[in-house]
Amino acid sequence: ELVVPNLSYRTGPYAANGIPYADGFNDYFTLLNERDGGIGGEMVRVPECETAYNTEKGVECYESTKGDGALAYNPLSTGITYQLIPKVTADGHVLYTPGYGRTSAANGKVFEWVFNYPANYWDGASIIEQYLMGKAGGSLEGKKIALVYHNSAYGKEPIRTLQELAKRDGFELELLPVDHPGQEQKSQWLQVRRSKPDFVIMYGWGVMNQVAIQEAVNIRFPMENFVGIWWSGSENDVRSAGDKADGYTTVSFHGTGMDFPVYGDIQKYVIDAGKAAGAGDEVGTMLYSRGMYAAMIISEAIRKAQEIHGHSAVTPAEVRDGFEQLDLTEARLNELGLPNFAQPIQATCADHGGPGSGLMYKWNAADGKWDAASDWISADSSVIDPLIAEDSAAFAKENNIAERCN
Amino acid sequence: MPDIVLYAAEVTLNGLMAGVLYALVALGFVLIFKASGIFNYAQGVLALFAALTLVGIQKGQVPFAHLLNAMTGKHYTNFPWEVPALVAILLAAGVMVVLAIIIEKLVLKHLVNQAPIILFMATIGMAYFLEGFGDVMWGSDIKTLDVGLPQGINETIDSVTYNMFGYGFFIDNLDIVAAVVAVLLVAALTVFSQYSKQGRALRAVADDHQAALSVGISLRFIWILVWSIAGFVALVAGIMWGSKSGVQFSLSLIALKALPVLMLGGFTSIPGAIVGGLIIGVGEKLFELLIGAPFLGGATENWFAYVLALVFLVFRPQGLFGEKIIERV
Amino acid sequence: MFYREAGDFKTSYREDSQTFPIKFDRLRYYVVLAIAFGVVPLLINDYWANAVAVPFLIYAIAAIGLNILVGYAGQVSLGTGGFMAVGAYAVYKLMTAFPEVSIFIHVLLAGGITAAVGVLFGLPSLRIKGFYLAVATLAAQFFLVWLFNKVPWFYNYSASGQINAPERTVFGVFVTGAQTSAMAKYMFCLVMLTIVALVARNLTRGTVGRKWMAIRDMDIAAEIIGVNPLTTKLSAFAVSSFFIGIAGALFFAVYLGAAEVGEAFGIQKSFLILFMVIIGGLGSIFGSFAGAAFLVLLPVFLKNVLVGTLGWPTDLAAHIELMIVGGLIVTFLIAEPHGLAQLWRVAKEKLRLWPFPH
Amino acid sequence: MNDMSDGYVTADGRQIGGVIMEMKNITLRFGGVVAIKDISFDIRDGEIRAIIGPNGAGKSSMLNVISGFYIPTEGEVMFKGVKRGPMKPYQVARLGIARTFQNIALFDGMSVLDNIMTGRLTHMKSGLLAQAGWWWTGAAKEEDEHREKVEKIIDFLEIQNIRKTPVGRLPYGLKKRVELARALAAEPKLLLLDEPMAGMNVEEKEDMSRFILDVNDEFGTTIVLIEHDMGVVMDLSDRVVVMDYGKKIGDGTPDEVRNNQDVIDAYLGVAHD
Amino acid sequence: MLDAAKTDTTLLEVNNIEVIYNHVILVLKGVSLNVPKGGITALLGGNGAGKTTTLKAVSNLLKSERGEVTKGSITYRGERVQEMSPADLVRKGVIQVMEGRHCFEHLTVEENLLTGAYTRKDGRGAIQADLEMVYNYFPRLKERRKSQAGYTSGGEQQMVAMGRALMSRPETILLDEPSMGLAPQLVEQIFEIVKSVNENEGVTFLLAEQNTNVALRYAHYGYILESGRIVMDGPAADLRENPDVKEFYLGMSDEGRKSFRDVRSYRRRKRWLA
Ligand SMILES: Nc1ncnc2c1ncn2[C@@H]1O[C@H](COP(=O)(O)OP(=O)(O)OP(=O)(O)O)[C@@H](O)[C@H]1O
Ligand SMILES: Nc1ncnc2c1ncn2[C@@H]1O[C@H](COP(=O)(O)OP(=O)(O)OP(=O)(O)O)[C@@H](O)[C@H]1O
Ligand SMILES: [Mg+2]
Ligand SMILES: [Mg+2]
Repeated sequence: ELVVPNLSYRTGPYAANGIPYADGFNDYFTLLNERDGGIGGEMVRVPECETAYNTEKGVECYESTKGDGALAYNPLSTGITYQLIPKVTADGHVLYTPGYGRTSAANGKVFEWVFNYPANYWDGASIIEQYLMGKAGGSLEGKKIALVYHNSAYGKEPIRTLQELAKRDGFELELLPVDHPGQEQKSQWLQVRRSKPDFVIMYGWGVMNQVAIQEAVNIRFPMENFVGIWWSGSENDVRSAGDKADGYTTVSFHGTGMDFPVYGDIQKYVIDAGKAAGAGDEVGTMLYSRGMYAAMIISEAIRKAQEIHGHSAVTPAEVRDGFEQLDLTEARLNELGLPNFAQPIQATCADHGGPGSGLMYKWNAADGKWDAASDWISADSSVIDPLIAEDSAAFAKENNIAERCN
Repeated sequence: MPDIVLYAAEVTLNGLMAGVLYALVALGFVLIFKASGIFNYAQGVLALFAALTLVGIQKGQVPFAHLLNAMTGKHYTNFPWEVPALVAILLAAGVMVVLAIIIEKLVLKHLVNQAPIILFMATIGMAYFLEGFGDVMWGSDIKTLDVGLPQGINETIDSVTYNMFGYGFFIDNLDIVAAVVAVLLVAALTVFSQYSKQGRALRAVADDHQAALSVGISLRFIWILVWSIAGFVALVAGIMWGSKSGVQFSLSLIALKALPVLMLGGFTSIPGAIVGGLIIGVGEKLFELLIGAPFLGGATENWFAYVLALVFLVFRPQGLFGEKIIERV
Repeated sequence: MFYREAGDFKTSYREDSQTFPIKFDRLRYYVVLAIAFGVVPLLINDYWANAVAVPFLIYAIAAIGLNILVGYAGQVSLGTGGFMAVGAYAVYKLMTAFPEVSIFIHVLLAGGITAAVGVLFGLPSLRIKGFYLAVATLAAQFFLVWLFNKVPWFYNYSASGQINAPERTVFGVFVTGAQTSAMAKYMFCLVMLTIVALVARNLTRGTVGRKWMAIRDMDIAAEIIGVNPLTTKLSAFAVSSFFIGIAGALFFAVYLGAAEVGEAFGIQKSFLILFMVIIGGLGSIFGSFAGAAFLVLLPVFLKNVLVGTLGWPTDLAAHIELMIVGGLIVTFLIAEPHGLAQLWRVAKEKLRLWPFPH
Repeated sequence: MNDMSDGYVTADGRQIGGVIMEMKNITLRFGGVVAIKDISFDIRDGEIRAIIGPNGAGKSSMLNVISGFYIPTEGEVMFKGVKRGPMKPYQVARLGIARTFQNIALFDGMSVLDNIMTGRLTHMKSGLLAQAGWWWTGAAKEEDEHREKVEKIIDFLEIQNIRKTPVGRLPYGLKKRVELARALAAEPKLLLLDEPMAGMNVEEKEDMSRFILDVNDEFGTTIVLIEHDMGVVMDLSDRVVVMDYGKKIGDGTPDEVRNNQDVIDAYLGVAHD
Repeated sequence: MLDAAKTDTTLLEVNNIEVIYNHVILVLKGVSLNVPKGGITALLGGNGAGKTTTLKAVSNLLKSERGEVTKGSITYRGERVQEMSPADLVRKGVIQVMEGRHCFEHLTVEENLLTGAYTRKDGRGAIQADLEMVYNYFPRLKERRKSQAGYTSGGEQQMVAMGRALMSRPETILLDEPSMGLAPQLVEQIFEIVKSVNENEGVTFLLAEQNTNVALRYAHYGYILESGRIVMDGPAADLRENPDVKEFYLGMSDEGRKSFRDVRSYRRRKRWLA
């Protein structure tokens, strides 16, 4: 039996986002169990633990599940991730944080137990910038970009990157912080209305997203010029603004929508069998797909570990090897029923960060779905790699960590 | 006119509008405080619960669907009907009255004559309970709330001001509706509490539970009455805020925006709620514009509202319109 | 029948005013101490330390601190989260600036710094009273959180804005950082709690405590009797913040290890600790312990029962857990508004009379 | 009366000293309400001085002026011959002026013993740090010393058996007694009593009278007494000030006051025996 | 003075009640009394005897102080009232004037009086008329009608509390220490008011009083309560002649009233004074 705890949140201020993610995560493992009899013949158990997006509860969940032979953790919270990094390092568990968490964990030389491929916050900023550059006709010179961000560690992540990019590409960056929870954003949007930026980038979470999109609609900011990071791009965020949100764009590091063969299996083995984690109405949505993506990566890493070590009941340490040598090819994705759902990943000892690429989705209000608005875009590693090296070096120094992989 | 002045004028107007929205929430607090000396922390959750109920009724959701499904293994979600907005609002108001009756019966009745802080804590307990209850009853996903209120920029104001100053002011239609509703509510409630017999009884209860009992005021009736009204006010606030952000847990946090308003206007004054709201709304927006954003890195609104209220309080410890705190020996 | 004061005569005022005047109580108290210091450390594992014991000890410190302010001096504060943040950031700055100084001293200094901040935010209490003051203290809460979030100096310019506790030892044993053993964490916090509880007890049983209580019960009369409201209120703020600062420092350095201010020290924390104080019993040190234990254990317990034993879906369990916690709080307040401590006292009073009613 | 510059001898032969407190042309207004109108009188060392008058006459307000809680709108308060500047009530308390309150102002959450111990505040020295140390810093020792004095007062007022009871639970009359104990614990020079016997039956009033007389007698404590029971006032006091509607309408020995026609009209109704 | 015709029906009957506070403190240990219709009944006793508790037990105000009647019964017009709310009782005509004033501090004097008429349904005119009646009884209140009650003097507050009760047009008034803190002529006045209300409006009174002297002059019947038990009862005239009552409650000895100054001499002097 393989144990992959799901530290989820279905209550609290971010429940609306936590639910579809957790459902996707659970349903994918249920699918593996029901259809394939688990991974490599071992059934997967996914004990769920409610964190309410609260770090203390997150720690409690970690402590209560870790004795159970847990193979990997995916808490979907940057705060909890920071708590867990030292703990998993000491205890020997994998912490997998796709698209969130500590960005510099992409450096496997310092962070042995943490993986955040395929992309991180800084990648996201770079991808969005490149997309906007394309929209602006190839150059952002003299343009103005406003960043509306959640005034927390998470929201502040892209600032450094964007500042570097602004210097290089000659655009002006305007910072507009929004305090938790973000119900009142009049000041920020009046400011946007006045300073008329060409583009607005959003790093938000929870209710802040909905209010921001609504306010942008209200001031008639052109939706195509309003781009959110992947955490600001779920159906929930755009729906409450109605038709006017049409055109709002978000970046994602995986596909979404119902066009993937795997959904047929999920429908058949999970939902119709009455084994779905949720009501079944979230299947194929952005956050559901993301939860499923995380589950898929973890299961592939486990498979890899089984392959490397030659037995099916793998240990947490062996799963770490699986993560580190993960080789997710296009062919494998096709096999999984997820063609072009994600970019191939070839992890190494040093590279825990993946390709750092994403694609843009535009909200189609009429059909109520996300339409792809670009092909895969890769982050500009020349800007991001030095930042990662700097931050991880600082962490290594603070914690007396010797670099690996040399 | 210089640009910054025009802009400041626009920000001020929007501040006024935001203030009205805060006042809507603060009103609920004032009512209950006035009638029982209870600082009702659950007011925010009440607004959430009211909005959830409204949406649930409107969309024909099956209450407790999740619980039922978990127990029976079925898949209930919705009834095959939708309810017109107005009817749904009336039904939701009815639910709030029922809730008031239950709260009186299960909680308040047993806490007559207790210290204010105990009552305050009881309302926090209630807030927890209601939050969980609302989730179980209606689910914790985001719901869009649409009762047909206009939203978005008001074209008339935009074009009029554009013609006058060459700069169109932005005022949200929803805010205008909220302002009208708030003013009506405040006027009605002020008349009720100052000039009616029930209003007088309500203030008596706030002063001294026991003495009120001894002259034959039925605490039960007064409390049900006020909590029902407060529930209705919460419903109105829930509609306004919910239209903007969808209905979800965070809606209950608007209470935090109302507290400085309450403090500044005075816990016991209905007109104080609106005046306090306006001052806070304008104050925090202007501060953010003129000092917060340019010099302090922004996002100052949350604390500034409190600090502003605090400064007022140092000069008037009972708030602008609150009843003077009687200090005698 | 053995629970009696009869036969337990006091021959001096000192004996009469001691903490546990009844022999049996005194005995029980020593037994508890012995278990806490001698038995628990040997049995404790990661789960119990991190999920229950350490948070309990730290919250108990914070609750004692807040109880001094609210329960003894009658000044309701909702700024506890903010003050804990001061403690946390102070200890972080001290730990990184002076790595060679003992963490023990840093924690105490962090308490001292918090005390200073507390006095500053306590100044309005001279004019503002009751709920107005309670709401006013939220200004401290929001301002402090904003400040620590905004000024990079506080988090040593780290890219993420998070603070991470470096590794520190006491007598060569790690007490902070990832390598800390469950036992070390537990013992460090336990020692701190014991000191704090002792000091709090001493302060509250003498003149200082009486001044606080006098201001609480009737401030005007107290002033006419000769209590200086300025120094009395501010001393309450200082002492309370001192303890809360220590709790914040431990919470960050020993318990969490890494923290982000808005998340770890938000307004929810303020409410949580106020809850502990009130459920436990205002104006009772024992109550602070009881309240902290209750509110740390209850959710863990409920979660284990609902999810672990009954196997409910986590979200349903979480919602019902909220309902139960809320419902229990209300039930408790109705049953005994003066908290667990009073419940305990009444039980003892009954026991003393038992088996004869009245 | 003001001609007796160096005291006088009372009817029962006690020697009364010089003026220790003098109220000069005190006026006190609250918005439109004039609570005290241009009143002057003095209090002499060792005497029992009563203030009487109908309800709302301004008696309690006068006491509040003396104890520094109200600042008079006009006029001045002379204490031991010097003008008392604007002072906070707690500073006045440190001058040796203690009082009881008309609407009992005990600290409800504290035990009787603790309430009385607060009375000794002005005499206790150990500060915050000393308190924190308790045994090693001597705070415990100081506490014991004061406790001993307080116990004497407890014995004196015969409230031993309720020592540990929270005052909130006590019946009215006992509360009044505890209040007196708290005031006595301060070992005041000047003791202000605002209706100490309201709500008591005759037996209890007798007890209270005895306490008041004993305090006055043994320690030479000067006492200002407000009381509506004419029997008590006439029997206990040496001199009486009579107020009506904020004005002084009489001042003199009980006998003088009793026969003053203004006083009879305004207050007594019928001449008291 | 004692009108036999009025007193043959018992209005209020308290039957052997026990009251416990906070689940542990036993205060009343079996108190029984009868209040006849149209009479003035006095409840006398020292501090802490349980007078207030008895009155609150009748008016059902104990619950809000965490007290409860654990034994015995209370009937009004033969109907058990223990389960009724205080408001129901007021509607039935029983109102209590609480000890220690209990005014609504933030309401003006006049608003305080008007709350007394809360349960009345007989229209504005009648209420206005009664307001005038109360002002007639207490002219001082008319002067202060617009002041917040919290700022009036102790005696004025007592008048407000009395006036407020009269405003409800009650059948029975439970008066707790009406004379406390009132100037002598006002005490007489209040009792005169009690008497005239009793005689003219036929209102029944049950009053707890410390001022035994006045109480027994105006009451028809008296009960003496000591530490939770009735120790003596009888017509007021008889009680006044009882030597023990004279000694302990009236302060009279054979040679008339003794001086408060003299009490000291016959009591033992305290140890610490020696
Ligand atoms: N703080 C205040 N604000 C307004 N009016 C006040 C204040 N204090 C007292 N008064 C008024 O001043 C007058 C005198 O009040 P005071 O309490 O001194 O009367 P008193 O002589 O003690 O009467 P009693 O015998 O009834 O206690 C009263 O009419 C009272 O209403
Ligand atoms: N809320 C309470 N909790 C506990 N004990 C109480 C409470 N109220 C009263 N008691 C106790 O009940 C007893 C009777 O009190 P009660 O107030 O009835 O006396 P009383 O006869 O009215 O005295 P007084 O003349 O002083 O008003 C007292 O010993 C008192 O300590
Ligand atoms: Mg007075
Ligand atoms: Mg009484």
